Amino acid sequence: MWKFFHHLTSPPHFYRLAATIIPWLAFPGLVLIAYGSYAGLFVAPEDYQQGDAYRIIYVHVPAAYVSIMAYVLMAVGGGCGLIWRLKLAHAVGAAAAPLGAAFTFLALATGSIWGRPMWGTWWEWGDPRLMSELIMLFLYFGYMALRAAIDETAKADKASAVLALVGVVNVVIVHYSVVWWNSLHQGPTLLKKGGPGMDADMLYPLLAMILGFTLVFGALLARRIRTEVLYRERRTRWVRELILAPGGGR
Amino acid sequence: MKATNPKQPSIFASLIAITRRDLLLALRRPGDILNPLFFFAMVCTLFPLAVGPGAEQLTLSGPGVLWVAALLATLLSLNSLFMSDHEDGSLDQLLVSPQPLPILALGKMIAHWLTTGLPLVLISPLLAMTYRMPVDVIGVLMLTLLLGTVCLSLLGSIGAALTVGLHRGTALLSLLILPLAMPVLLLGASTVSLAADSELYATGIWALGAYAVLALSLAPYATAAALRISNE
Amino acid sequence: MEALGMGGYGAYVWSCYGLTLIVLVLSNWQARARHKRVYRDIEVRIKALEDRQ
Amino acid sequence: MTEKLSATNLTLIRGERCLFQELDFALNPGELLLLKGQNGSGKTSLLRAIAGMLSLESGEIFWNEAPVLQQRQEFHGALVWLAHKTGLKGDLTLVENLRFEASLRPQSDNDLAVVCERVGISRLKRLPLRSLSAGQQRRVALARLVLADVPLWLLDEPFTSLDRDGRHLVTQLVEEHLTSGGMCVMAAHQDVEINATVHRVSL
Repeated sequence: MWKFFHHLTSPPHFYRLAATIIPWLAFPGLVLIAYGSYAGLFVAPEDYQQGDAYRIIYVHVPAAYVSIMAYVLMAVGGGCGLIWRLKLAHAVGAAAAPLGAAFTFLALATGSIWGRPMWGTWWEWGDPRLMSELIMLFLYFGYMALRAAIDETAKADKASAVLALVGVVNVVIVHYSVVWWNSLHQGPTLLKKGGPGMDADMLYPLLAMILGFTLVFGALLARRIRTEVLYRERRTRWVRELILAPGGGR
Repeated sequence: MKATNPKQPSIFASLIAITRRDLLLALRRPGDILNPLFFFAMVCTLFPLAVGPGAEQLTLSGPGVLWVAALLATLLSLNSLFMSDHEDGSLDQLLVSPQPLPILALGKMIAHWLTTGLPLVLISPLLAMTYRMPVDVIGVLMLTLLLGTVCLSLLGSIGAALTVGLHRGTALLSLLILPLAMPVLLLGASTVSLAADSELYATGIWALGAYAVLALSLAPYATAAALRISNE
Repeated sequence: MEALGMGGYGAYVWSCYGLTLIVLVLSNWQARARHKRVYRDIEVRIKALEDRQ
Repeated sequence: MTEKLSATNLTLIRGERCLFQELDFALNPGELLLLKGQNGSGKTSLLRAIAGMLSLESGEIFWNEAPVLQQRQEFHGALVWLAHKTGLKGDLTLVENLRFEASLRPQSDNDLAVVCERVGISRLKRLPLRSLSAGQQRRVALARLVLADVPLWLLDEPFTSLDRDGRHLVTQLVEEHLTSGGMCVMAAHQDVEINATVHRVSL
């Protein structure tokens, strides 16, 4: 078992393996998103309170979910990299940050667009979820800026891993402190997330979208990790052989 | 034959030693203590100029303005926390000292708080009075600032340790620290606002206290790790 | 056609889905572009080393 | 147990450059390891790596047969490092600087006044370090070496900014340290004449 894991995390092996699994993640993911979008937009019944505007949650919730997952992945990758000195783990963090930032931006933008008809404003400071997402976006920016500021990859890896770990504690604190803050101000009713109380016709497209987003995120992540691995291993023999091989290893 | 003496000075003694050294250094350069204080006072002065001197407006915005000013003043001072030690090589000496690095980092944080956070807390009543804050609310303000500046010194030292020695360190430090400092600001400022509206504010104080305890137990380790990493 | 109007919320709903599409496409494009650039840089370096030997 | 510093298979890459590769050495009490090389050849990096401040591409450094990184505090308790920058605070006086250094270490048998006399800085005790010349500041750093009373000295270009007397003093101090059973790793750009067993590494 341990040996298998070790084999899996060896860079050349991962590089090849990732190339094969990317389509297996991307295509089911895209199919699920296509189904979820169609069902969410046209099949699911109208919400009795929010009308058709609630259909935005079919992209907002999955985007928010993926943005959090990316952050946790970044922190876990950083932690594994610091503790076990796994180079691949640091590569995961480096690859997840820009993707996470993109999905955070998407969650923020869709949340804000949803808020316009619902709250009558583009931005509601009292909403804990929007605030947590915003701060997470800043944390992503900080993470990427720190990486960019340090020239040496090994050093940048470790420094940004510390930052990601500190940040993950912070995101939780931010969320609860805004919840507390919001309870003081009697803020607007929050965007309801899917739960057992939801109608099946509404719930299944949402689940399909969440799964689809996760798979597509996985594919994009695997793609970026490949790039990171290639860059980090640029001086090794296997990369040399890969590049000199006829046909190359794109 | 030279043998290593196994009897090291106690952890507490080395904590005192480094705090004492940093306090002594701060005393030799009083400007480093005064600059953040002037900055704090200045930001508090700018605000009424910008939004108008109406009494109602001042009472309403007072807690927020004082807290944001304190946050920015602390941020301003954080840049130099490890900078001079890095420049003259004494940071390297601390890294190879036989004492645990988290303890040394904690000592530096304590000194930083004593020279930045505590003076801010002490002059805050003066500025709060100009914002027409009642006396009992000023007490709450001082208490929240007391706990809040501890949190900020602790959190900030992580960022300062991560950016020490980088060319664009100053701007980067703010980018790293401000999102981390947001819960502190939010808890602190709204607790004071609650007190000003004569509502129950104890939750905020407890939350800030809990935050300070959490930061106190984690920040020294994170700072030590960050210092080792950025001095490679 | 009425279904596309989304009961008056059409502009909000469709802009969200459009934005999602743009973000997904851009992420993919950026990942691909970066991989190509890194690959080409390494290729140039290694080929240059080969030629020197 | 006798003290011993050894290293196997050290490789360090900084940026695109390989500073040293598969380097081995072993150092016993009374011996000097001389790292020779031009500026920028990796002497300082190797010293930093020995002090446990750099992570190496490969290889491991051992103190008393155990990896340094697993016993960092014990190892740091056994070494003192004279770096390119003295690591002394310009705003503190000489005595305050040395007292602070001493307070982080176990009580030493060496008396501060005696050591200051020895390295020729006793007149300057009450002055802030900022007002001292570069050579005088190096002497203060030397006083720290002697005060620490530890088996391993790491010296990075110990002769810089010192006059003839100062350079002689360094040689003398190192020789005394080695004869009393200490060890020394020295980085220098020229050869040094020291009356002891010297291992040389060219970088």
